[in-house]
Amino acid sequence: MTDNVHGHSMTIKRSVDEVYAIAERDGFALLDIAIDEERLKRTLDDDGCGAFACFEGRVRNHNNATSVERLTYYGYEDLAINQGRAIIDEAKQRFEITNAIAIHRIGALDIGDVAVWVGVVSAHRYPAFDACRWILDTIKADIPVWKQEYYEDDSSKWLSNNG
Amino acid sequence: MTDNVHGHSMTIKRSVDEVYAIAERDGFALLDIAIDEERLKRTLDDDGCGAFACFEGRVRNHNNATSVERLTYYGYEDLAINQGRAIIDEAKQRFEITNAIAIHRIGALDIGDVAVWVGVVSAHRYPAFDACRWILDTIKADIPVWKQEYYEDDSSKWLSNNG
Amino acid sequence: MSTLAVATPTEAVMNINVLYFASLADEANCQQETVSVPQSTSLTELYEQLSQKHRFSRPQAELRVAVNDYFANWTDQIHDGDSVVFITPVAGG
Amino acid sequence: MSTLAVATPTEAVMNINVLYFASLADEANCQQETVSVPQSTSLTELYEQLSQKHRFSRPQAELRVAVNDYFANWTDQIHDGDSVVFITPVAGG
Repeated sequence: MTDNVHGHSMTIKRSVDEVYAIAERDGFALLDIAIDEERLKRTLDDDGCGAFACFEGRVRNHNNATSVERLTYYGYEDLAINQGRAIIDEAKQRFEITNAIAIHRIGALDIGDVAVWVGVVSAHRYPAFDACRWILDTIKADIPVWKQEYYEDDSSKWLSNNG
Repeated sequence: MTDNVHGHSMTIKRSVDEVYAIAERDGFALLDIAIDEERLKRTLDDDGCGAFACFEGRVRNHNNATSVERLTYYGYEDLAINQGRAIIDEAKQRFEITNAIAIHRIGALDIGDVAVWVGVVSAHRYPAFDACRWILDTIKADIPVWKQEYYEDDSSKWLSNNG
Repeated sequence: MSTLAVATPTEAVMNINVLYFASLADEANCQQETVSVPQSTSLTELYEQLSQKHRFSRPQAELRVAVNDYFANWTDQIHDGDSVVFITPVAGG
Repeated sequence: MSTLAVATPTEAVMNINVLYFASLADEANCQQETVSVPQSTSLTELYEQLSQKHRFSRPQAELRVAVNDYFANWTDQIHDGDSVVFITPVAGG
Protein backbone atom coordinates (compact mmCIF):
# COMPACT_ATOMS: atom_id res chain seq x y z
CA MET A 1 0.00 0.00 0.00
CA THR A 2 2.69 2.44 0.97
CA ASP A 3 4.47 2.06 -2.33
CA ASN A 4 1.26 2.63 -4.27
CA VAL A 5 0.29 5.88 -2.65
CA HIS A 6 3.87 7.24 -2.59
CA GLY A 7 5.10 5.97 -5.94
CA HIS A 8 4.83 9.40 -7.57
CA SER A 9 7.08 10.95 -4.93
CA MET A 10 9.88 8.37 -4.91
CA THR A 11 11.08 8.94 -8.48
CA ILE A 12 11.52 12.00 -10.63
CA LYS A 13 9.92 12.68 -14.00
CA ARG A 14 12.98 14.26 -15.55
CA SER A 15 16.09 12.64 -17.00
CA VAL A 16 19.38 12.81 -15.11
CA ASP A 17 20.85 15.22 -17.67
CA GLU A 18 17.79 17.45 -17.31
CA VAL A 19 18.27 17.43 -13.53
CA TYR A 20 21.88 18.60 -13.78
CA ALA A 21 20.91 21.19 -16.43
CA ILE A 22 18.22 22.57 -14.12
CA ALA A 23 20.63 22.55 -11.16
CA GLU A 24 23.20 24.43 -13.23
CA ARG A 25 20.67 26.98 -14.50
CA ASP A 26 18.41 27.45 -11.46
CA GLY A 27 20.63 26.18 -8.64
CA PHE A 28 18.38 23.40 -7.34
CA ALA A 29 16.86 20.10 -8.43
CA LEU A 30 15.68 16.75 -7.10
CA LEU A 31 17.37 13.53 -8.17
CA ASP A 32 16.42 9.89 -7.55
CA ILE A 33 19.87 8.29 -7.93
CA ALA A 34 23.25 8.87 -6.25
CA ILE A 35 24.34 12.52 -6.40
CA ASP A 36 27.45 13.06 -8.53
CA GLU A 37 29.24 15.52 -6.28
CA GLU A 38 32.18 15.99 -8.63
CA ARG A 39 29.84 16.96 -11.46
CA LEU A 40 28.15 19.60 -9.32
CA LYS A 41 31.51 20.87 -8.08
CA ARG A 42 32.87 21.23 -11.61
CA THR A 43 29.79 23.26 -12.50
CA LEU A 44 30.83 25.76 -9.83
CA ASP A 45 34.46 26.18 -10.98
CA ASP A 46 35.22 29.88 -11.33
CA ASP A 47 38.67 31.48 -11.57
CA GLY A 48 37.43 34.54 -9.71
CA CYS A 49 36.44 32.52 -6.65
CA GLY A 50 38.91 31.88 -3.85
CA ALA A 51 36.38 30.06 -1.71
CA PHE A 52 34.36 26.89 -2.18
CA ALA A 53 32.21 25.73 0.75
CA CYS A 54 30.14 22.60 0.59
CA PHE A 55 27.90 20.49 2.75
CA GLU A 56 26.72 16.91 2.41
CA GLY A 57 23.82 15.59 4.43
CA ARG A 58 24.27 11.85 4.77
CA VAL A 59 22.03 9.10 6.11
CA ARG A 60 23.42 8.17 9.50
CA ASN A 61 23.01 4.88 11.32
CA HIS A 62 21.09 6.31 14.26
CA ASN A 63 18.54 8.94 15.20
CA ASN A 64 18.96 9.86 18.81
CA ALA A 65 19.36 6.44 20.45
CA THR A 66 17.50 4.42 17.80
CA SER A 67 19.38 2.35 15.25
CA VAL A 68 18.37 3.18 11.67
CA GLU A 69 18.57 0.61 8.85
CA ARG A 70 17.56 2.77 5.91
CA LEU A 71 15.65 5.88 5.03
CA THR A 72 13.23 6.72 2.24
CA TYR A 73 12.84 10.28 1.00
CA TYR A 74 9.75 11.42 -0.88
CA GLY A 75 9.58 14.63 -2.86
CA TYR A 76 7.12 16.85 -4.67
CA GLU A 77 9.34 17.45 -7.67
CA ASP A 78 7.75 20.41 -9.44
CA LEU A 79 7.21 22.46 -6.29
CA ALA A 80 10.71 21.56 -5.08
CA ILE A 81 12.27 22.90 -8.28
CA ASN A 82 10.25 26.12 -8.16
CA GLN A 83 10.97 26.68 -4.47
CA GLY A 84 14.62 25.71 -4.90
CA ARG A 85 15.05 28.33 -7.61
CA ALA A 86 13.61 30.95 -5.25
CA ILE A 87 15.96 29.85 -2.43
CA ILE A 88 19.09 30.07 -4.58
CA ASP A 89 18.00 33.44 -5.99
CA GLU A 90 17.49 34.76 -2.48
CA ALA A 91 20.87 33.39 -1.34
CA LYS A 92 22.56 35.29 -4.17
CA GLN A 93 20.90 38.49 -3.00
CA ARG A 94 21.61 37.95 0.70
CA PHE A 95 25.28 36.95 0.43
CA GLU A 96 28.31 38.11 -1.57
CA ILE A 97 28.57 34.87 -3.51
CA THR A 98 29.22 34.08 -7.15
CA ASN A 99 27.22 30.89 -7.53
CA ALA A 100 25.47 28.16 -5.57
CA ILE A 101 24.05 24.75 -6.40
CA ALA A 102 22.12 22.23 -4.34
CA ILE A 103 20.54 18.87 -5.07
CA HIS A 104 18.28 16.78 -2.86
CA ARG A 105 17.98 13.07 -3.48
CA ILE A 106 14.73 11.11 -3.09
CA GLY A 107 13.91 7.42 -2.99
CA ALA A 108 15.35 4.63 -0.84
CA LEU A 109 18.74 5.54 0.63
CA ASP A 110 21.23 3.43 2.56
CA ILE A 111 23.40 4.44 5.51
CA GLY A 112 26.16 6.76 4.29
CA ASP A 113 24.31 7.86 1.14
CA VAL A 114 24.26 11.60 0.45
CA ALA A 115 20.70 12.93 0.76
CA VAL A 116 21.47 16.58 0.13
CA TRP A 117 24.47 18.41 -1.36
CA VAL A 118 25.02 22.17 -1.22
CA GLY A 119 27.99 23.94 -2.81
CA VAL A 120 28.80 27.66 -2.91
CA VAL A 121 31.64 29.62 -4.52
CA SER A 122 32.59 33.19 -3.71
CA ALA A 123 35.58 35.51 -3.84
CA HIS A 124 36.02 35.40 -0.06
CA ARG A 125 35.42 32.70 2.52
CA TYR A 126 32.79 33.96 4.96
CA PRO A 127 30.00 34.53 2.42
CA ALA A 128 30.58 30.99 1.10
CA PHE A 129 30.18 29.52 4.60
CA ASP A 130 27.21 31.73 5.48
CA ALA A 131 25.35 31.08 2.23
CA CYS A 132 25.99 27.33 2.38
CA ARG A 133 24.51 27.10 5.86
CA TRP A 134 21.57 29.36 5.01
CA ILE A 135 20.74 27.40 1.86
CA LEU A 136 20.85 24.12 3.77
CA ASP A 137 18.65 25.46 6.57
CA THR A 138 16.19 26.90 4.07
CA ILE A 139 16.06 23.67 2.05
CA LYS A 140 15.29 21.77 5.26
CA ALA A 141 12.56 24.26 6.15
CA ASP A 142 10.93 24.84 2.76
CA ILE A 143 11.67 22.18 0.16
CA PRO A 144 8.78 19.66 -0.03
CA VAL A 145 10.70 16.53 0.84
CA TRP A 146 9.62 14.07 3.50
CA LYS A 147 11.32 11.09 5.02
CA GLN A 148 10.46 7.83 6.63
CA GLU A 149 12.97 5.96 8.78
CA TYR A 150 13.01 2.18 8.85
CA TYR A 151 14.24 0.31 11.92
CA GLU A 152 15.64 -3.14 12.62
CA ASP A 153 12.18 -4.56 13.42
CA ASP A 154 10.86 -3.32 10.02
CA SER A 155 8.77 -0.63 11.69
CA SER A 156 8.94 2.88 10.25
CA LYS A 157 7.87 6.42 10.98
CA TRP A 158 7.48 9.80 9.28
CA LEU A 159 10.03 12.29 10.48
CA SER A 160 9.64 16.02 10.77
CA ASN A 161 12.25 18.77 10.84
CA ASN A 162 10.08 21.11 12.83
CA GLY A 163 8.22 19.09 15.37
CA MET B 1 68.32 34.11 -5.66
CA THR B 2 64.74 33.75 -4.45
CA ASP B 3 64.68 30.05 -5.26
CA ASN B 4 67.90 29.45 -3.38
CA VAL B 5 66.87 31.01 -0.11
CA HIS B 6 63.30 29.58 -0.24
CA GLY B 7 64.03 26.15 -1.65
CA HIS B 8 63.60 24.43 1.72
CA SER B 9 60.10 25.86 2.12
CA MET B 10 58.72 25.07 -1.33
CA THR B 11 58.85 21.28 -1.04
CA ILE B 12 58.17 18.83 1.74
CA LYS B 13 60.56 16.29 3.19
CA ARG B 14 57.99 13.55 3.57
CA SER B 15 56.52 11.18 0.98
CA VAL B 16 52.96 11.66 -0.24
CA ASP B 17 51.79 8.53 1.58
CA GLU B 18 53.39 9.80 4.79
CA VAL B 19 51.55 13.10 4.35
CA TYR B 20 48.16 11.39 4.06
CA ALA B 21 49.01 9.08 6.97
CA ILE B 22 49.88 12.09 9.14
CA ALA B 23 46.73 13.90 8.01
CA GLU B 24 44.63 10.84 8.88
CA ARG B 25 46.30 10.40 12.28
CA ASP B 26 46.86 14.01 13.39
CA GLY B 27 44.38 15.89 11.20
CA PHE B 28 46.83 18.20 9.43
CA ALA B 29 49.77 18.07 7.03
CA LEU B 30 51.52 20.06 4.32
CA LEU B 31 51.72 18.74 0.77
CA ASP B 32 53.64 20.02 -2.28
CA ILE B 33 51.48 18.52 -5.05
CA ALA B 34 47.79 18.72 -5.91
CA ILE B 35 45.55 17.83 -2.95
CA ASP B 36 43.51 14.65 -3.51
CA GLU B 37 40.22 15.81 -2.07
CA GLU B 38 38.47 12.49 -2.62
CA ARG B 39 41.17 10.67 -0.65
CA LEU B 40 40.76 13.03 2.30
CA LYS B 41 36.99 12.79 2.10
CA ARG B 42 37.06 8.99 2.13
CA THR B 43 39.23 9.13 5.24
CA LEU B 44 36.38 10.97 6.98
CA ASP B 45 33.60 8.49 6.05
CA ASP B 46 31.70 7.53 9.18
CA ASP B 47 28.28 5.86 9.35
CA GLY B 48 27.47 7.75 12.53
CA CYS B 49 27.89 11.15 10.86
CA GLY B 50 24.98 12.85 9.14
CA ALA B 51 26.98 15.95 8.31
CA PHE B 52 30.06 16.59 6.18
CA ALA B 53 31.19 20.20 5.75
CA CYS B 54 34.17 21.13 3.68
CA PHE B 55 36.04 24.16 2.46
CA GLU B 56 38.51 24.62 -0.36
CA GLY B 57 40.65 27.73 -0.59
CA ARG B 58 41.57 28.21 -4.23
CA VAL B 59 43.97 30.55 -6.00
CA ARG B 60 41.84 33.23 -7.59
CA ASN B 61 42.72 35.38 -10.56
CA HIS B 62 42.66 38.66 -8.70
CA ASN B 63 43.46 40.25 -5.37
CA ASN B 64 41.38 43.35 -4.91
CA ALA B 65 41.70 45.01 -8.31
CA THR B 66 45.02 43.45 -9.29
CA SER B 67 45.19 40.59 -11.76
CA VAL B 68 47.12 37.60 -10.38
CA GLU B 69 48.98 35.17 -12.66
CA ARG B 70 50.16 32.65 -10.09
CA LEU B 71 50.97 32.27 -6.44
CA THR B 72 53.74 30.53 -4.58
CA TYR B 73 53.22 29.20 -1.06
CA TYR B 74 56.12 28.54 1.29
CA GLY B 75 55.83 26.48 4.43
CA TYR B 76 57.77 25.54 7.53
CA GLU B 77 56.80 21.88 7.41
CA ASP B 78 57.73 20.57 10.88
CA LEU B 79 56.20 23.49 12.77
CA ALA B 80 53.13 23.36 10.51
CA ILE B 81 52.55 19.71 11.35
CA ASN B 82 52.98 20.27 15.08
CA GLN B 83 50.75 23.34 15.10
CA GLY B 84 48.19 21.65 12.84
CA ARG B 85 47.89 18.74 15.26
CA ALA B 86 47.20 21.21 18.07
CA ILE B 87 44.57 23.02 15.99
CA ILE B 88 42.66 19.84 15.11
CA ASP B 89 42.87 18.64 18.73
CA GLU B 90 41.43 21.94 19.92
CA ALA B 91 38.66 21.83 17.29
CA LYS B 92 37.62 18.40 18.56
CA GLN B 93 37.36 19.82 22.07
CA ARG B 94 35.54 23.00 21.08
CA PHE B 95 32.93 21.46 18.77
CA GLU B 96 30.69 18.38 18.79
CA ILE B 97 32.45 16.78 15.84
CA THR B 98 33.60 13.26 15.10
CA ASN B 99 36.63 13.97 12.94
CA ALA B 100 38.38 16.70 10.97
CA ILE B 101 41.18 16.79 8.42
CA ALA B 102 42.97 19.65 6.72
CA ILE B 103 45.85 19.89 4.27
CA HIS B 104 47.67 22.99 3.08
CA ARG B 105 49.56 22.87 -0.19
CA ILE B 106 52.88 24.65 -0.76
CA GLY B 107 54.95 25.39 -3.87
CA ALA B 108 53.94 27.09 -7.13
CA LEU B 109 50.17 27.07 -7.68
CA ASP B 110 48.13 28.11 -10.71
CA ILE B 111 44.80 29.92 -10.78
CA GLY B 112 42.06 27.54 -9.61
CA ASP B 113 44.40 25.23 -7.69
CA VAL B 114 43.32 24.26 -4.20
CA ALA B 115 45.70 25.76 -1.62
CA VAL B 116 43.93 24.55 1.50
CA TRP B 117 41.29 21.88 2.11
CA VAL B 118 39.35 21.44 5.36
CA GLY B 119 36.79 18.69 5.96
CA VAL B 120 34.74 17.94 9.06
CA VAL B 121 32.22 15.19 9.89
CA SER B 122 29.75 15.23 12.76
CA ALA B 123 26.41 13.78 13.77
CA HIS B 124 24.62 17.11 13.24
CA ARG B 125 25.15 19.96 10.84
CA TYR B 126 25.97 23.08 12.85
CA PRO B 127 29.08 21.75 14.61
CA ALA B 128 30.44 20.66 11.21
CA PHE B 129 29.99 24.16 9.78
CA ASP B 130 31.32 25.88 12.91
CA ALA B 131 34.38 23.65 13.23
CA CYS B 132 35.20 23.89 9.51
CA ARG B 133 35.20 27.69 9.65
CA TRP B 134 37.14 27.80 12.91
CA ILE B 135 39.81 25.40 11.62
CA LEU B 136 40.21 27.43 8.43
CA ASP B 137 40.48 30.71 10.35
CA THR B 138 42.97 29.20 12.76
CA ILE B 139 45.08 27.70 9.96
CA LYS B 140 45.20 31.11 8.31
CA ALA B 141 46.21 32.72 11.59
CA ASP B 142 48.68 30.17 12.96
CA ILE B 143 50.07 27.76 10.39
CA PRO B 144 53.52 28.90 9.19
CA VAL B 145 52.75 29.27 5.50
CA TRP B 146 53.55 32.38 3.50
CA LYS B 147 52.64 33.39 0.00
CA GLN B 148 53.98 35.51 -2.77
CA GLU B 149 51.74 36.73 -5.58
CA TYR B 150 53.11 37.14 -9.10
CA TYR B 151 51.57 39.65 -11.48
CA GLU B 152 51.42 40.09 -15.24
CA ASP B 153 54.56 42.28 -15.27
CA ASP B 154 56.52 39.54 -13.40
CA SER B 155 56.64 41.60 -10.24
CA SER B 156 55.72 39.87 -6.99
CA LYS B 157 55.01 40.63 -3.36
CA TRP B 158 54.72 38.90 0.01
CA LEU B 159 51.18 38.81 1.27
CA SER B 160 49.99 38.86 4.83
CA ASN B 161 46.74 37.67 6.37
CA ASN B 162 46.93 40.09 9.24
CA GLY B 163 48.23 43.38 7.93
CA MET C 1 -13.06 11.25 -9.92
CA SER C 2 -14.89 11.90 -6.69
CA THR C 3 -17.45 14.65 -6.14
CA LEU C 4 -17.86 16.31 -2.78
CA ALA C 5 -21.33 16.31 -1.30
CA VAL C 6 -21.53 20.11 -1.10
CA ALA C 7 -21.38 20.58 -4.89
CA THR C 8 -25.00 20.67 -6.02
CA PRO C 9 -25.94 20.40 -9.70
CA THR C 10 -27.41 23.92 -9.86
CA GLU C 11 -24.16 25.68 -8.89
CA ALA C 12 -21.20 26.39 -11.16
CA VAL C 13 -18.45 24.00 -10.14
CA MET C 14 -14.71 23.83 -10.64
CA ASN C 15 -12.58 20.75 -10.91
CA ILE C 16 -9.52 20.76 -8.69
CA ASN C 17 -6.74 18.21 -8.96
CA VAL C 18 -5.46 17.36 -5.49
CA LEU C 19 -2.12 15.58 -5.02
CA TYR C 20 -1.18 13.84 -1.78
CA PHE C 21 2.23 13.32 -0.28
CA ALA C 22 3.64 11.69 2.84
CA SER C 23 1.19 11.07 5.71
CA LEU C 24 -1.72 12.66 3.82
CA ALA C 25 -1.24 10.09 1.02
CA ASP C 26 -1.32 7.36 3.65
CA GLU C 27 -4.53 8.74 5.16
CA ALA C 28 -6.23 9.48 1.83
CA ASN C 29 -4.96 6.13 0.59
CA CYS C 30 -4.32 7.65 -2.83
CA GLN C 31 -1.78 9.80 -4.66
CA GLN C 32 -4.29 12.16 -6.20
CA GLU C 33 -7.94 12.78 -6.88
CA THR C 34 -9.98 15.28 -8.84
CA VAL C 35 -12.72 16.95 -6.87
CA SER C 36 -15.62 19.11 -8.07
CA VAL C 37 -16.42 21.99 -5.73
CA PRO C 38 -18.53 25.16 -5.99
CA GLN C 39 -16.69 27.95 -7.74
CA SER C 40 -16.24 30.12 -4.68
CA THR C 41 -14.67 27.37 -2.57
CA SER C 42 -11.63 28.61 -0.68
CA LEU C 43 -8.48 26.59 0.02
CA THR C 44 -9.46 26.45 3.66
CA GLU C 45 -12.88 25.07 2.80
CA LEU C 46 -11.37 22.58 0.38
CA TYR C 47 -9.03 21.24 3.06
CA GLU C 48 -11.87 21.08 5.57
CA GLN C 49 -14.01 19.04 3.23
CA LEU C 50 -11.21 16.66 2.24
CA SER C 51 -10.14 16.38 5.84
CA GLN C 52 -13.63 15.18 6.80
CA LYS C 53 -13.73 12.79 3.87
CA HIS C 54 -10.32 11.21 4.61
CA ARG C 55 -10.18 11.85 8.36
CA PHE C 56 -6.84 13.67 8.10
CA SER C 57 -5.12 13.88 11.46
CA ARG C 58 -3.33 17.19 10.81
CA PRO C 59 -5.25 20.42 11.46
CA GLN C 60 -4.94 23.04 8.70
CA ALA C 61 -2.83 25.22 11.01
CA GLU C 62 0.02 22.72 10.69
CA LEU C 63 -0.03 22.69 6.90
CA ARG C 64 1.09 24.83 4.03
CA VAL C 65 -0.61 24.79 0.66
CA ALA C 66 0.69 24.84 -2.90
CA VAL C 67 -1.28 25.78 -6.03
CA ASN C 68 0.02 24.85 -9.48
CA ASP C 69 3.43 23.85 -8.10
CA TYR C 70 4.11 27.05 -6.15
CA PHE C 71 3.55 27.74 -2.47
CA ALA C 72 0.35 29.77 -2.05
CA ASN C 73 -1.44 31.61 0.72
CA TRP C 74 -4.48 29.99 2.28
CA THR C 75 -6.43 33.09 1.23
CA ASP C 76 -5.50 32.79 -2.47
CA GLN C 77 -8.41 32.04 -4.79
CA ILE C 78 -8.41 28.82 -6.77
CA HIS C 79 -9.83 28.23 -10.19
CA ASP C 80 -11.13 25.42 -12.34
CA GLY C 81 -8.29 23.13 -13.38
CA ASP C 82 -5.93 24.19 -10.62
CA SER C 83 -3.69 21.68 -8.94
CA VAL C 84 -3.65 21.88 -5.15
CA VAL C 85 -1.31 20.19 -2.67
CA PHE C 86 -1.51 20.35 1.10
CA ILE C 87 2.01 20.28 2.50
CA THR C 88 2.65 18.59 5.83
CA PRO C 89 5.77 19.66 7.74
CA VAL C 90 8.73 18.83 5.52
CA ALA C 91 11.71 16.74 6.57
CA GLY C 92 14.44 17.01 3.98
CA GLY C 93 18.16 17.12 4.57
CA MET D 1 78.91 28.92 10.26
CA SER D 2 78.99 32.51 11.37
CA THR D 3 79.88 33.69 14.86
CA LEU D 4 78.31 36.76 16.38
CA ALA D 5 80.64 39.48 17.59
CA VAL D 6 79.27 39.37 21.14
CA ALA D 7 80.44 35.81 21.79
CA THR D 8 83.88 36.16 23.34
CA PRO D 9 86.24 33.19 23.69
CA THR D 10 86.21 33.28 27.50
CA GLU D 11 82.44 32.73 27.84
CA ALA D 12 80.54 29.44 27.54
CA VAL D 13 78.74 29.55 24.23
CA MET D 14 75.86 27.68 22.70
CA ASN D 15 75.31 26.90 19.05
CA ILE D 16 71.88 27.79 17.75
CA ASN D 17 70.60 26.73 14.36
CA VAL D 18 68.50 29.52 12.87
CA LEU D 19 66.18 28.84 9.90
CA TYR D 20 64.78 31.64 7.75
CA PHE D 21 61.52 31.76 5.88
CA ALA D 22 59.73 34.23 3.62
CA SER D 23 60.92 37.85 3.80
CA LEU D 24 63.52 37.07 6.49
CA ALA D 25 65.14 34.57 4.12
CA ASP D 26 65.23 37.28 1.46
CA GLU D 27 66.82 39.76 3.85
CA ALA D 28 69.28 37.28 5.41
CA ASN D 29 69.96 35.96 1.92
CA CYS D 30 70.14 32.43 3.30
CA GLN D 31 67.90 29.58 4.43
CA GLN D 32 69.72 28.91 7.65
CA GLU D 33 72.82 29.60 9.65
CA THR D 34 74.36 28.33 12.86
CA VAL D 35 75.30 31.05 15.33
CA SER D 36 77.37 30.85 18.52
CA VAL D 37 76.09 33.03 21.31
CA PRO D 38 76.77 33.31 25.07
CA GLN D 39 74.85 30.72 27.04
CA SER D 40 72.47 33.17 28.67
CA THR D 41 71.37 34.76 25.42
CA SER D 42 67.61 35.23 25.26
CA LEU D 43 65.45 34.86 22.16
CA THR D 44 64.91 38.62 22.17
CA GLU D 45 68.66 39.25 22.26
CA LEU D 46 69.22 36.69 19.54
CA TYR D 47 66.73 38.38 17.25
CA GLU D 48 68.20 41.78 18.01
CA GLN D 49 71.69 40.62 17.11
CA LEU D 50 70.62 38.88 13.91
CA SER D 51 68.43 41.81 13.01
CA GLN D 52 71.44 44.13 13.17
CA LYS D 53 73.56 41.69 11.21
CA HIS D 54 71.01 41.23 8.38
CA ARG D 55 69.19 44.57 8.67
CA PHE D 56 65.79 42.89 9.12
CA SER D 57 62.96 45.32 8.42
CA ARG D 58 60.45 43.73 10.86
CA PRO D 59 60.60 44.75 14.52
CA GLN D 60 60.42 41.86 16.98
CA ALA D 61 56.93 42.95 18.04
CA GLU D 62 55.59 41.80 14.66
CA LEU D 63 57.13 38.35 14.90
CA ARG D 64 56.49 35.07 16.65
CA VAL D 65 59.24 32.63 17.47
CA ALA D 66 59.51 28.86 17.26
CA VAL D 67 62.01 26.64 19.07
CA ASN D 68 62.61 23.06 17.92
CA ASP D 69 59.57 23.13 15.60
CA TYR D 70 57.04 24.36 18.18
CA PHE D 71 55.83 27.90 18.78
CA ALA D 72 57.58 29.30 21.86
CA ASN D 73 57.36 32.36 24.06
CA TRP D 74 59.93 35.10 23.62
CA THR D 75 60.80 34.60 27.29
CA ASP D 76 61.56 30.86 26.90
CA GLN D 77 65.19 29.90 27.47
CA ILE D 78 67.16 28.39 24.63
CA HIS D 79 69.90 25.82 24.87
CA ASP D 80 72.89 24.61 22.90
CA GLY D 81 71.76 22.79 19.78
CA ASP D 82 68.30 24.34 19.67
CA SER D 83 66.71 25.25 16.38
CA VAL D 84 65.14 28.72 16.32
CA VAL D 85 62.85 30.27 13.71
CA PHE D 86 61.50 33.80 13.70
CA ILE D 87 58.02 33.74 12.19
CA THR D 88 56.84 36.74 10.18
CA PRO D 89 53.06 37.20 9.83
CA VAL D 90 51.74 34.12 8.08
CA ALA D 91 49.60 34.16 4.96
CA GLY D 92 48.21 30.72 4.33
CA GLY D 93 44.81 29.82 2.96
